[in-house]
Formats: sequence, structure tokens, C-alpha cells
Amino acid sequence: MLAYAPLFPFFLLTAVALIAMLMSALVEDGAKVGWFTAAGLTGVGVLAVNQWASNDGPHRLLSDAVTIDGFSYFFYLLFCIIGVVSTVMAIPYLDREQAQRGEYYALLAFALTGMFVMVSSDDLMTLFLGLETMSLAVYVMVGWRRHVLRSNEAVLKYFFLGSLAAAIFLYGIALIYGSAGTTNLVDIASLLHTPALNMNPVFVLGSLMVLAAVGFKVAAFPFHMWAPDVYEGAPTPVTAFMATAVKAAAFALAVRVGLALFSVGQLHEIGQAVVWHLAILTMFVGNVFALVQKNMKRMLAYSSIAHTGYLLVGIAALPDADAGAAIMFYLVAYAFTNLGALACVAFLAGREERVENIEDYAGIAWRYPLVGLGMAICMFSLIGFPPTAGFFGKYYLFIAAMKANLAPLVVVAVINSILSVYYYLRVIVTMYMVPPSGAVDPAESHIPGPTRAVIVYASIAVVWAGIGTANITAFLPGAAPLITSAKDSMKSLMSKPKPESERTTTTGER
Amino acid sequence: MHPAFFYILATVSVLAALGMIFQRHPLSAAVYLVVCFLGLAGLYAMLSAPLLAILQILVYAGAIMALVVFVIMLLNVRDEDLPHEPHMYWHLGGGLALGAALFVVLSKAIHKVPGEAAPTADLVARYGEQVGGAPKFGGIEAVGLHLFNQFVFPFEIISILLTVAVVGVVVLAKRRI
Amino acid sequence: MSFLLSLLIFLPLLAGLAILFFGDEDEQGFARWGSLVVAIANGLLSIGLLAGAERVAGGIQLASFEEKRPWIDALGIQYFLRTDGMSTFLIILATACTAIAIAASWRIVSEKARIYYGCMLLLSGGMIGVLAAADLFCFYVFWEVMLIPAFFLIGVFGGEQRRPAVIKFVIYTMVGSLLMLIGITYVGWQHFVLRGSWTFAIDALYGLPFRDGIAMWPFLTFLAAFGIKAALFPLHTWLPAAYSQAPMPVTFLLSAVMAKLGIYGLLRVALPIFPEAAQVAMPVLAALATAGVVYAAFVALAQEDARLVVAYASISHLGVILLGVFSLTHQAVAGSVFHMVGHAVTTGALFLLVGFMAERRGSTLIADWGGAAKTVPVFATFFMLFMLAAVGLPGLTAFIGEFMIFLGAFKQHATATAIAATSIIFGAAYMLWWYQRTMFGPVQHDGVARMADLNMREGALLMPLVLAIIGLGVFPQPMLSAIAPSTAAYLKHFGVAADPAPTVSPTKVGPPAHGAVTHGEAGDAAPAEHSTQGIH
Amino acid sequence: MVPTQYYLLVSAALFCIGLAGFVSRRNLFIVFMSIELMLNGVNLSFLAFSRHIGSLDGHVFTFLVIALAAAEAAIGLAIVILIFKNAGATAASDALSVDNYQSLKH
Amino acid sequence: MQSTALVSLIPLFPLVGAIVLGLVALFSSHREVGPDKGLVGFLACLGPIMSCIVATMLFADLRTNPQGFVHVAFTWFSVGSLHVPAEFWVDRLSGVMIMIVTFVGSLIHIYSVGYMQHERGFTRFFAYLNLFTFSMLVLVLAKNLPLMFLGWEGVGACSYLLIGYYFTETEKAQAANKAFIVNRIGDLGFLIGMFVLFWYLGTKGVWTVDFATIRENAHLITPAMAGVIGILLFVGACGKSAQIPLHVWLADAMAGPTPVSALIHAATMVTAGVYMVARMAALYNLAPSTSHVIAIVGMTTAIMAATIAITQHNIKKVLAYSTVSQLGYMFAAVGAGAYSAGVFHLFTHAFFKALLFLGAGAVIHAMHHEEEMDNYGGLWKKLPFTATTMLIGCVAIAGIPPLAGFFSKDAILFAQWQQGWYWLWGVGLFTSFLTAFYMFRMWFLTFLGTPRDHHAYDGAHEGPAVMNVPLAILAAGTLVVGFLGLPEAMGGSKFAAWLAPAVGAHAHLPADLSGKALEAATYGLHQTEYLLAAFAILGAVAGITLAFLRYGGQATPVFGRARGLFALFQNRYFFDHINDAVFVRGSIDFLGWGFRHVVDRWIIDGPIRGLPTLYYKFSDTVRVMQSGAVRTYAYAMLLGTLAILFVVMSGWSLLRF
Repeated sequence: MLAYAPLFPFFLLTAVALIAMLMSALVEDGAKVGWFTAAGLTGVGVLAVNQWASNDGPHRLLSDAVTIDGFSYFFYLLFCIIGVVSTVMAIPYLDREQAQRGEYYALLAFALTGMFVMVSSDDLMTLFLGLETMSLAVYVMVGWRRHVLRSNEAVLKYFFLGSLAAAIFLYGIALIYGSAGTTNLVDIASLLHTPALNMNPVFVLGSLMVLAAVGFKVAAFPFHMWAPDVYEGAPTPVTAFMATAVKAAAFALAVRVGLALFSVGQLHEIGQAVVWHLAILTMFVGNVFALVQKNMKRMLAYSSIAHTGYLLVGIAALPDADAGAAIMFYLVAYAFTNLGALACVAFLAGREERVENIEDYAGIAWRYPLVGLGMAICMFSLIGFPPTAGFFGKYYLFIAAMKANLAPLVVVAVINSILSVYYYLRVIVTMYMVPPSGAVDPAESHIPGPTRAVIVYASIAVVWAGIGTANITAFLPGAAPLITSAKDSMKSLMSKPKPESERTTTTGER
Repeated sequence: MHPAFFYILATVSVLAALGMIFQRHPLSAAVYLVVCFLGLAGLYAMLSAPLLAILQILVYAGAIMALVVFVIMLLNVRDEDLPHEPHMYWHLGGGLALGAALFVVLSKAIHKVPGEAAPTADLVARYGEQVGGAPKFGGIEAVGLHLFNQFVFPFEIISILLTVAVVGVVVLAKRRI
Repeated sequence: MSFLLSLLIFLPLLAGLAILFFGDEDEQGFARWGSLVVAIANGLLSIGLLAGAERVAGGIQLASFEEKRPWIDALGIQYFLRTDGMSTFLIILATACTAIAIAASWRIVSEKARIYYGCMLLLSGGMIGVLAAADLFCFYVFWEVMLIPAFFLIGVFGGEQRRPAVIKFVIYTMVGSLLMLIGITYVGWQHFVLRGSWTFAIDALYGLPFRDGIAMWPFLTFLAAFGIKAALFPLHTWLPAAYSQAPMPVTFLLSAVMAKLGIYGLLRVALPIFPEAAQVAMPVLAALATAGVVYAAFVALAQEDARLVVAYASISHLGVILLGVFSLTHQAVAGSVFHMVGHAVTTGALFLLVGFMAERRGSTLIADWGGAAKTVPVFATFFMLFMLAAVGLPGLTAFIGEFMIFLGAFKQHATATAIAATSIIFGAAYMLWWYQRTMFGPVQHDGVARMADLNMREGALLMPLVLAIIGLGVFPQPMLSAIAPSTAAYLKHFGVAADPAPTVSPTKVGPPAHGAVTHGEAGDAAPAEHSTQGIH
Repeated sequence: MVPTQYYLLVSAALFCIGLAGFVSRRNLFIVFMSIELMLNGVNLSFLAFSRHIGSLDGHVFTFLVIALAAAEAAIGLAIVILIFKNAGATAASDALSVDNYQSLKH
Repeated sequence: MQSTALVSLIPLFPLVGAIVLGLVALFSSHREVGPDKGLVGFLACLGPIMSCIVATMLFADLRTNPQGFVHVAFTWFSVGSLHVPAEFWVDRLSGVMIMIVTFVGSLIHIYSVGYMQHERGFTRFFAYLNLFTFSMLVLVLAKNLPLMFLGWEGVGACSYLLIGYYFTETEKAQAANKAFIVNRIGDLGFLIGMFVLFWYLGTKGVWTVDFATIRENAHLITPAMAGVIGILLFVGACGKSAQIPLHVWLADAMAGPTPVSALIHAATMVTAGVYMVARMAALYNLAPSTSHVIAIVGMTTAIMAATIAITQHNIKKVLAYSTVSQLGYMFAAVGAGAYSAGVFHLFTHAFFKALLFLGAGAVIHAMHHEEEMDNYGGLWKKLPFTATTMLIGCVAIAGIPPLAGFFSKDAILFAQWQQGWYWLWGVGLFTSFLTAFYMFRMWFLTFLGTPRDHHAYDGAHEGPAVMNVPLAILAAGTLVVGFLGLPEAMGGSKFAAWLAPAVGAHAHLPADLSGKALEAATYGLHQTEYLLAAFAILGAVAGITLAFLRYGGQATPVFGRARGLFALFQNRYFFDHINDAVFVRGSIDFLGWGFRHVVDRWIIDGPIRGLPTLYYKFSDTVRVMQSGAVRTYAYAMLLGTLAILFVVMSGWSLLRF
């Protein structure tokens, strides 16, 4: 039994999800399920932290399908935090929208289950199944407001395009399986040192199809087009969940897959070249399209695409461990930032999300100082302004890219950061410096407690994740401990011991 | 089995697939798809995958397609409910051109898949022999053992996935909660 | 007192946050008194930086306050603060100006006081942080931290056109600082490549042997950031917009301290890290600085709004300082550092006065004034003093800096300096003309006739500036002595040797043994023992 | 014996036909079925490769994909039902058209 | 060279006075009744008088100690090789200057107590005046160039403040601006000259800005470089001493109260340029061509100002142009290497021009601030004392022996002759004729004839004693000081001998002569000198006669519009018109406006504002690509995938396409 101890967080999470599912059938008030889920996720997080602290190297379990290492724990914790925050954020939201049902939280927990799988599996097929578990749950969450046609439209688009991406992913897996004889990433990575596989067009084709599918999940150009529509149409807490957890999971997947498939020889060249171009295009597309958006959520969606572009710079800098660590840090920073920003958006939107246009935010910072401040901090973080976490994330990425001789990408990223200033700043300027137009219908003058908590804690986290240092406090991860642990996690990801089981890999005849 | 079966089944599958995308009414498309799936089941069987062939017929052609047909019927989709598709053939032409381009790339790569399929003797040697001389490869026992030895974790995941689907469908489609 | 620097930075920062969150919205009591007390306390603390100064051969060696803690070990980033002769006085300047600016805001801010005063303190903390930072990364963080409170101060409390102005301000600054981020990343990485470890400690980055030709690019990124902040022509257009729209105490702080940070950055970071590239670029940069000096002077001449007159005057004077920075002589560099303080008090004082003008008359348009010297003689007296200081009258502080800059720069950029020095003409022209149209002549407006003179509070605010203007103009030497060792150390990065000692006066003054207009025979007549006297 | 490549070609053809159907048809059901077709194409590949290299992994994968397809079908059809009901109330004639859902754009 | 702290006391007294009075003025600025005028007047005069006493003490010591006294008060600023101490130096040159400044200054302070009695800003006026005295003393006492520059600019600033004393009148305020700005043009030359000198001497290993050290090492400077430095410094002198083309401010500067005109714009500040050139004599000696230029500029200024003066109607303007003209003489002298002659003229001019201005002030005071001579006439009867003293001044400036002006002017003209610059001598002689003419024109118009403004005439009366005593003292001085500078022929100039340690002896004869040759040469020299003096006297007498004929007897002289050449004179050679049109309007309306509205807004800011607009437009255009249709998205995805596949597979030649 102890051999499976590293899986306990996953088991616990699954249990939480199942109990939440059962509760939602039995308990009338969905909010209770929500609180239960939040508590359960906290428990999972605590468990994960405990195990992480005593982690003694990667554990490969269940026929090498699962590898639980520092990388996994890092993301477990991140997912738990995001899970708790988005649960808490959703409780008042669903109350307001009169769509409070326990299943929402169960699905959220199930989605997290899928993400857990995604970050702790070394097998392409298992990764894929995790991805699909997550996706199916998120599809349903996107369509949560069933009577709202825009929400329906969002889920329709997301589902169909997601399925298409899944099919492409799957075809890629098939080609990889056919050419490498295995779907285990560790095995593939070691096989890649043979030129036979490295140069095998079938394998390259398969890898590229996987890359395209991952590109869809992270919303990279030209696979990004679903994102604005879905982000806009989805309930705001779901948007927050997608922009943070789903994106983080997708990038974790990208790191894992990228490290395995694209880190050796010619494939590395190919992967880097493709990601190089995708990064540039993604950044530009995100920033150019974001500028003219009137809808706040849609703007954030394009901004999310732009950030995908920045993150792709990090992906292009792989397999350098610093690049991976930078990506992880960035994801954390971005998660807090977006949770905070979208919590503000969710609150300000009012019933049925009528107030979502940026111009409606005129003078709102003076009516809701907390919301204004929280949003401002998050916008500054998105711009990449010190001392917020967003800045440090970008900085680590730039350092990593420099190290990988990708200075041009850094320059492009900086140019894009400049472009992004325009639209982020507009939000702050509107909130603080434009007199209220009177068009805003204040849905509530009182900010619900959970929303307030989310905004406050997210804002603090955004700042703290920037300036926190190891020698001020050891128990709250700020910039320094975060990047250190991210680096350690990357190291544990990249230094794989030999598989425990001696499963022979059949490579097939060449 | 004789290679001719392959050609027949392959042709049926591909043509049925083509037929599916050319149908105006989803019901007839579904029928074409079932035909295609049946053809595929045959091909599975030819690839020493009897279990999957059966599952293909039972689950895919049977359950899933039945579900699709059922939903179409449930929604009572009449002809006038069908979307107006004025330039359907043009669109299909474009789509097929795209598909063809991809196909060219894929086929070029597939062309380079090295070597030949493993000889049956090898499989027999590795997986044992069923009654009747066929290898146990692809049989329910071998696949089952493989599944629950090597792929128990994915199996568990897929069960979670199915649970998610159940919850999701309930949430989405239930009339009033 | 090793934590003095941290205290100086974090006292205003934390107090600013506290006021921001817990201050009152309307009553103003806690917010403004609290911030004033903190600012004054910080000002007094900053004087502690002068403790432990010692007289050494080259001047006065200030005690070096240093503080080093690991911050982000993974990249060798440290929380590293240190002061020297260049930064100490600027820190004192920053703390003093903060206190004055806060005290000057008394009547300007009527609502949202907590935001205003909180941001003031945050801005102050950020500026002190920039000046104290000895780690490039810290430097950058503080550099950007300044921007946020400045953004709110201008954008929320500014004038009619505040929104375009503030957006311009932020975009400009961001463009510069993000480009600088590339440069910072690059030099850190180069240290890693060339020396094998990550560090951003500024002094460790001095003297990195960059590959030929490549150093110009990162240098330009730094130059962009600092040039924008210091309004180097033609990157100056944000400045008039921001300065004229910000509330005047804020403009005071921006002009007195923030603009200096760009110059400080050049001296501390951009030039010494890339000495070769800097030397290649210097003639061009000196030409730009000169162009800015003359150009801004002409634009100032054509302004109709006092705020813009001073704003462009500020650009012109900053150009002079930049000219000094781009010259590698002891006089020019020391003069630049000195003039940063000198310019701060003179231009700052003018901005404060413009603020008082706006308070009194409700307008800073020159056409709305005239003859005010009759109704507000005390105001006019202060104004006259500051105006004369701004035109560089000897005996007042700005002269010392300008003189040394021009003198020093003349060695390297003779033509440019000669052109830039015409600013003493044009500077006098726009200042005097402005003064005349505002203060002299008959009283033509009722508003002017009914105006109240400076009250005690305002007078008390201006007194430190008056004292600084006169005191530093007459007795600049203690400060210059303290600056000199640092500038000498700075110039070593460029291979500039220490100046020879000045030639002392001969012990006796003999009669010049010249005939009438003796057509170049003087050489023979001069006593031989004088010919090499004083050459060391 | 039929070479593996032939199977793979059939698989690729099915996949591509599925794609073509996906991008060119408006009918939600047919788009949906196109996805199913693509998944089946992939399945054929899995099995062909499985046979080719004599590994049972492909079989398991196919098994999993069928289960996945079932789940996706359930969700997908639920979405179709949902949207048909919601949209049908307003514009019945095009409720089944993909192109009907373009309100989220630009 | 002795060191004595007394030197530093000289400028300190007026400084203290200025500060005290300034504070009093500041704190009483809102009082209806100002502080007691007697007390303020006493305080105001105290500083200059104390300085005068100290100066006299030191001056007396200079007889035995030609090297002078030095005191380093403190180090002003010092960085690297640049060392600028606040070091004051009384030598024989500056000794003369401090005597002029403190003595004449004291007299004018006393006079002003009477003159300014009824002005509102009484205290303020004396604060400025004391501050001016301080600055002027720093200027002359400074031992190095930057410190001299402090005084140099300080007097400029005080001049600005005092010209603008009646600030409620826009024209007067503008005149103040003009004075300061034109001076600044000269200061620019001064500064740059200083820089060139500093760095050039530096290349020779001498790092200094100290006068004494410069003089010691002047031989290191090549003639060409000395010429450059000399010209640059002379530009500064032009500004301060109102030489062409920077003379335009001085006439306007008469907007200030008349004592100010007497002190600043006649006796002291405007002579600073001459003083500076004399200070740098060692340098100018090396650059004969530059010296020649200076002489030419000086003489041109002299005649030009004289021609303008003959057409002026305003009594102070006449005196102002007269001052410009006399300053021109002084520069002609120093240009000819006759530094002692130049400084001697400076010295005598200080007396008689201060006298004339104060006299004019008395007239103006009597006539209720009427300055136009058109309204004077016949004042002899009302103001006999003033008329007498002014007559002495006029005679002196006209160059009638044995008054002060004769000897000093004669020395200057003789110096031109000696340099072989005969035509400059001729111009000087003609100017001397003009001088006599316009001065007596002024005197006749004012004091003779019949009153033209009876109302003012009836109210006119002599000023109080406090005004008359200084007049008397100055008149007495005018009568006697000339004898200090007797020509060579009449026993030689004591003044020149006095100055020799500071500026060098002006050798009249080649040094290598001896015996008979020397005697012969000396005889010839003396004959020439007598002859030239006779010419000068003749010219002066002719001028006076002409003035009497033209203005003396007539009851009401005709003041018509001048025609022809006289129109040119009356319009001041159109200098102001050209300056205003070209420089003032050019910089404000053309460059300033153009830079502000065109360059700043469009050329620099245009692209910066344009880029965001372009960005926005571009963004607005491409957004339609996000069509909202699933199929579009799917196409994008598939085309993207295909593109990647194609590019990669062909680019890496994995496939043969």
C-alpha cells in the first residue's frame, strides 16, 4: 500500500470529486457542496505539500504510467489553489445567477483530476485521457448557464473544436506509437537518440500533430480562435478556471511532451523553429486583437493568447531547465493574476453579466475601491510591472530565452509587452480616471464575502509572489522560493532514473 | 485471410465515409456511418483484433450510433429543420481538397513506415496460441491481461471520464433541476 | 545603522501602503498629517547618511552605507543597497522634496486624500530605492515601482487633459523601461557567459568584455530608458504633457527628483557598464543634449502657459546636465551630479510657485497675469530669486553646476558646448520675459488685484529651497568634495586619469615685464622659473 | 498478407474524410459524426500499428478510444439537444446549423 | 603680496547692508507706511562708506606695497584641476577701482537718500543698490575669472533689478529685460573665453583661472590662441560696457532712477569691461591684432554714440550715449595698449559722468520727473548750483584743460597716434568735437533760453543738501583729478606709474634708445604731444561754439523731425529695429512658434501619436478575421497544422515533395 502513497493526493481528489457528485444529488443547497469541495481541495493541497516536502525522487508507478515527481507536486499544489479559489469565486456567482448546483463543484473536481493525470503521467495515452477528462468537465462547466444562448454557443464551439483537436492529438499518438513502438515518453526520449527514430517522418509527423493539438489547448496561433469566444461566453468563474488551471495544465503537458519529443537532435531544431514562429505570431495576434476589444472578458481572452505567446518563448527555450522553471513560475503568476482580475470582472458584471464592457467601468474604482485596486494590481501584473508576479514571470522567461540564444524572441516579447500596455492601461484609466457615466447599474453595493476574499488574496499573492524572498519567510512562497522550487521540480522532471519495471520496448523492425 | 477482403472492406468503409459526409439528412448519414463502422470492424478482424472488432460492432456501431440516431429522432428533426446549405458541394469540395492535402502528407509519411507486419508466428511465440491456431494476440484474454497489467491506470481514468460524461449529460440535458 | 537605507526606502513605502488602505477619504486628517510626519521623519533620517564622512585626499569620503541580502538566489539577484557620493545627496534631496511636496499639497487635494498621500509616499520610496540600489535588478524594480504612484497621482488628480498626458507618460516610460529590461537581462546573461555566474550587482557588471560592436545594442536599450526619463531630445514630449497636467506638488516631485533618476541611471548604469559603446555614442548624445537645450529654450519662449514655460525650461536644463554626463571630465561629471540637486531646487521651486499661482488665480496662463508684483510683493520676491537662480546667476546654486558642466564639456565637445551655452541667453530671455509679463506692468485683472500674498505656510515651504539655492550657490564645496571621489571612481571606468592638481598662485606677483603692445615678445620677458611652475 | 501501409492509408483516408466533413458541413449532427469518423480512422491506425509491431498496446488504446468516443458522444449530443432546445425557440429553421452560432465574434 | 582679511571686508559691508535692507523691505512690503526713511538711508549709506574707509586704508598701503593684498575667504568650488577660491585681491588696478566704486558709490547713496525720498520702494531701492555695490566690489576684487564672473553677472542682475525699479510701467520692465539679455550675450563670450583659456593653459600644464597665475604663464599662450581668447573675452566686455553691437541696452537702461544711471550705467558697472581688459593685459599684449580690433570697435562706438547723442531730446539719453561714447574711448585706449590711459579715463569719467548724471537727476527732480529737454530751458535762474556743477562736468567731458577729461582723453588720442593708427586718432578727434557739441547742447537747452514748460519751471527748486553735497564733491573731484595723469610732455602721468605694476608700463619710446637719440626722440615726442593736444582743444572749443550758436541764444530752438543723416542718428542707426525684427521676433515668432507648433507637435510627436493610431486602426481592421464561425476556426486550425507539416517536412527534407 505504501508503494502507492504518492498517489494519495490523486486518490483523495477523486474521492472528493465523487463525494461532491453524490452530495449534489442529496444536498439541496449547492453552495454546501461548493464549500465541501473547497475544503476537500484544501486537504488535497495540504497532503500534496506534505508529500512534496518529503519527496525522495520521482516515483514511477502503475507500470510506468504514472510518474510522480517534484514537477507533479508543483502543479498539484497550483491546481489545488486554483481549484479552491475558483470554487470560492463560483459560490456567490452561481447564487447570483441562480444556477447554484452541486454538480458544478463535482465537475470542477473531476477536471482537476484530469489535470492531475496530465501533470503526472509519462504515457502519451494516459496524458491524453487526463486531458479529455479535464476537457469534458470543462465543456460542461462552460455551458453551465443553460438558458443563455451565448453560453450555449461557447460550449458548442469549444466542444467541436476541442474534439477536433483531440482527434488530431490522437492521430499523432497513433503515429508516434507506430514509429516508436511505445507511447511512454521516457522510453521515447531515450529512443530518440537513435537517428532512426529522430529522422523518422512518421514520428515527426506524429509529434507535430501532438504539438498542434497542444497548441490548441494552450490557445496558440493559429489554434487560438476558440479562446475569445469561449472565454466570453463562459460563466466568469469558469473563464477564470480555464484561463488559469486549464492553461497551466496544458503548459505542463507541453513541457512534458516537449521535453520528451523535441529535445534531441533534429527534432529539437524543428520544434524550436515551429514554436519560435508560433510564439511570435501568437504574441502579436493576442495583442493586436486585444486592443480594440470592448468586452472585458474578451479582452482578457486575447490577453491570455498573448501570454500564451510569452510562454511559448519559454517552450522554445526548452530543454533548458531554467526555461521550464520560468514557465512554471509564469503560470503561477498568471494564475493568481487572472483569478484576481476575473473575480473582479465576475463581481462587476452584475446579474446575468450585463456589465462587461470596459467603458462601463468608468469611475468604478471609486465606488468599489477594493475591486478597483484589485483589478489595477492584476492589470499591472499582466503588463509585467514590478513588483508584481507578472513581472518576475516575464523576467525569468527572458533570462531563459537569453540563455537559449533566443534574444530576438525576447525583443519581440518586449515589443509586445509595450503593445499590451495600451489595453491594460485603458482598464485602469477607465476605472480611476474617467468620471462615471451613470450607465452602470450597480447590481449590488455589497461585495460578497467570498468574492472579497478572492480579490484580496489574489492581489496579495500577485504582489507577494513577486517580492517574497526566502529569507523573509520560508513558508509562504514568494518569487525566490517559487522559482527555486520550480527549478528543483524541473530537475526532478529531467533527471529520470531508470524505469523500475523492466518492460522491454518493442521498437519494431526498421 | 485473403487480401481481397481487405480491398472490399476498405472500399466499403471509405465509400461509406464519403457517403456520410455527403448526406443532407443526419439520419441517412448515420446509416452510412454504421456501414463504415461495420467495414472497419472487418478490417480490425483482419488485423488480428477480434475483440476490438466485436467491440466496434457492439459499442460503436451499436450503442453510440444508436444513441445518435435516438437523439435525432428525439429532437424530431424534420426536413425543414435541417440547415440550409446552399453551397454544400462547393464547401465539401474545399474540405476534401484540404483533406486530400493532408492525406498526401500522411501518405508520403506512411509510405516510409519501415518493414513489414510482424509475422503471425512471432505473435504466437510471444502471446501463445488460441484454439484453432490463431495467436492469442488480440483475443479477449491477452487484451484483458494487458489492459489490467500495463494499463490499469488509464483504465481507471477512463472510468472517471465516463463518470464525468454522465454527470455532464445530466447537467446539460436534464429538463429542470 | 546598516539598515538605514532599507529604513529610508521602506518607511515611506509601508507608510504609503498603510495610508492607502487605512487612510480616510474625506477628512484628510490622518492621511495628510501622517504622510507629512513620515516624510519629515524620513528627511531627518536621510541626513544620517552624512554621518561618518571623512576628509581624504581627493575630497570628502562619505561613509558607504551598504546592505546586502540574498533575494533570488537562483539568478544571483540580491537585495543590495549602497550609497556613494553620487547618490547620497540625491537621496537627501528626494526625502526633502517629498516632505515639501506633501506639505505643499495641503489645499490642492480635497478628496481621495488617502490615495494622494499614499501615492506620494510610495513614489518617494520608489525613488529612494532607485538611488540606493546597487543591484541592477533591484534598480529596475524600484524604477518601475515609482511609475505606478506617479501614474495615479497624475491620472486621478491632474488637470483637464490628464488622461492623454498620463497615458503618454506611462507608455513612454514603459517603452524605455521594457527595453532596458532586455538590456538588464542581456548583461546578466553576459556575466553568466563570461564569468560563469549569475549576478546583477552593478559593480560586478562593470568592465565586462562584451564582444565588439554588440555592446551598442544593450547600451541603447538602457539609453532609451534613461533618455526618456531625463527627457533627452527628441524623447522629451511626454514631459510637458505630464508636468503641466499633474498637480503642482507632484510636478515638483517629478521634476525635482524623478527626472534626475534618468541621469543618475546613465551615470550609474548605462555609461560605466558599456564604456566603449558609450564613448562611441557620446558625440551624438552630446549633440542631442545640446539640441534639446536650445530647442526647449525656444519652445519655452513661445509658451503661453506658465506651467509649460517651466516644463520646457526644465527640459532645457536637463539637456545641460545631460551634456555634462556625456562628457568625460571631472568637472563635467561632478557638475552634473551637483547640478542635479541644483536644478532640482530651482526648477522645483518654480513649479511650486506655479502651483501657488494656480491656487491663487485659478489660472497659470500668462495672459491672465500681469503686475502681480504690486499686489503680492513677497511672492514676487521669491519668484525673482528662483527665476534668477534658474537663469544661472552666479552665487545661486544652478550656476555652479552649469559652469562646471560647460567648462568640463567644453574640453570634449567644444562646438556643442558653445551652442548649449547659448542657453544662458535664451534661458534668460524666456524666464525674464515670463516674469515680466506675469509680475511687472500695470495690474490688468481683478483677480490679480485681489490676490493674497504668500502665507506663512507657503513661505515656510519655500524657505528650505531658498536656503539651498543660496547656500549651495555660495558654499558648494563641501558637497562637491563629497561628490568628487565618486566621480573620480566613475571616470576610471573610461580610463580617465585623475586630474592634475590645480596650479597654485605664485607666491609673489611681480610686475609683468611686458613692453607696450610688444607683439609676442612677452615670452622672453617672463621669468624662467615661472614657466613650469605648478606642473605636477 | 496485406501490408500495414495499406491499412494506414485507409485510416488516413477516413481521418481526412472526417476532417473534410467537419470543415464543410453545417449540420451539427454530421459535424459530430465526422469527429466519430476521425476517431475511427485513428483506431484503425492503432490496430494496424499494433499488428505491425506485435504489441497489444494499440488494442488497449483502441479500447480506451471507444470508451472515450462514447463519453464524447454523450456530452456532444447533450450539447446538441441543449442548444437545439434553446435556439429552436427563436429560429427553428437554423437551430441545427453550426453557422447559426456566431454571436460571439470579433 | 600680503594677506589681509580686510580685503574681504570691503565687499562684506554692502552685502550685509543688502541683506538687512532686503529683509526689511520684504517684511514691510505690505505696510502702508514703510520703515523710517532716515534710518533706512543711514543703514544704506553705512555699508558703502565703511567699505570706502577700508578701501582707503588699503589703498594708502598700496603705495608702499605695489603687489597688493590677497585674502582667501573660502574655497568657492574646486573639482579636479579647477580650483576656484573666493579670493580677493587688492592691487593697484583694483585699488583704483574700489576707490571709484566705494567713493562714488557712497556719494550716490547719499544723494539717493534725497532723490528717492518720495518713492514707495525706498528700502527696496537701497537693498538693490547695496547689493550692486557688493557685486561690483566682488567684480573688481576677484582674483580669478569665475569669481569675477560672479560679480560680473551680479552687477548685471542688480542693474536689471534697478532698471526695472518702476516695474509697473511695462516699457521700463522691458528695458530691464533687454539690459539683462544683451548682457548675457556678452557673458556667453566671456564664459567661452574662460573655457578656452582654462583648457588651453591646461594643455601647457598650467591649470588655473587665477589672474596672477595667468599673467605669470601668459607667455605659454601662442599669439593666435591669445587672439581667440582675447576676442571672446572682449565680447563679454562689449556686453557689459555697451560696445557695438551690444550697446543697445544702455540707452534703454535710463529707465531706472537717475542715481542708478549715475552709479551703474556711468561710473562703475559699464566700465567693468575696460577693467577686465586691463586685468588681462598680459594676454592682450600677446595679441596685437585683437587689440587693434578692440581699438577699432571702441573708436567706432565712440563716434557712433556721439552722433546719436547730438540728436537726442531726453537729457538722460544724451548722457547715456555720451557714456557709450566715452566707453568707446576707453576701449580705444586699452586696444592701443595704453591700459593706464584707459583706466585713467575710466577714473576721470567716473567723476564727471557721475556728476553729470546726478546733476541731471537734480534737474529731473526739480522738474517733477520731466526728462525731455523740449520742456526745459532757462533753468539757470532756478537751479544755479546745479547748473554750475553741471557746467563743470560739461567742460570736463568736452576736454577743456585743465579739467579731468582733457588729460585722460588726450592720453587716449595720443596713444592712437603713437600706434600709428592715425585715422583712429582722427575719428577720436572728431568725436571729441562732437562730444563738446552735444554736451553743451544739452547744457544750453536746459539752463539757457526761456522756459518752455512754465508750469514745471515755476515749481522747480534746488534739491536738499543731501543731494547737493555729493554734487559739490564730485565737481571738486572733476576739477582736480586730471592732474594725476599729466601727459608725458608735462611731467608724466602719476596715474600710469601707479598702475604700472598691475598692467605694465606704457612705453612711449623704444627701450633701446639712449643718450642723444633718446633726448631727440623725447623732444619730438613732446612736440607731437603738444601739437595733438592743441588740435584736441581746438576741436572742443569748436564744438562748444557751434552748440552756443545753435542753441545758446535762441529762445525756442526748433525740434523738428530730423532728416537725412540725422534721421539715421536719431533712430540710433536702426539697431533696435533690426534687433527686434530679426532676433527678438525671429526667436519668439519664428523659431519658438515653429518649434512648438510644428516640430514638437508634428515632427517629433506626430509619429509617436501616429503609431498608436495605426495600431488601433490595424487592430480594428484585422478583428473581422475572428468571424465567430466554427468552421472558420476549424479551417484556421487545419491550415495551420498543414502549414506546419508542409514546412517542416519539406524544410527538413524528411519528405520528397
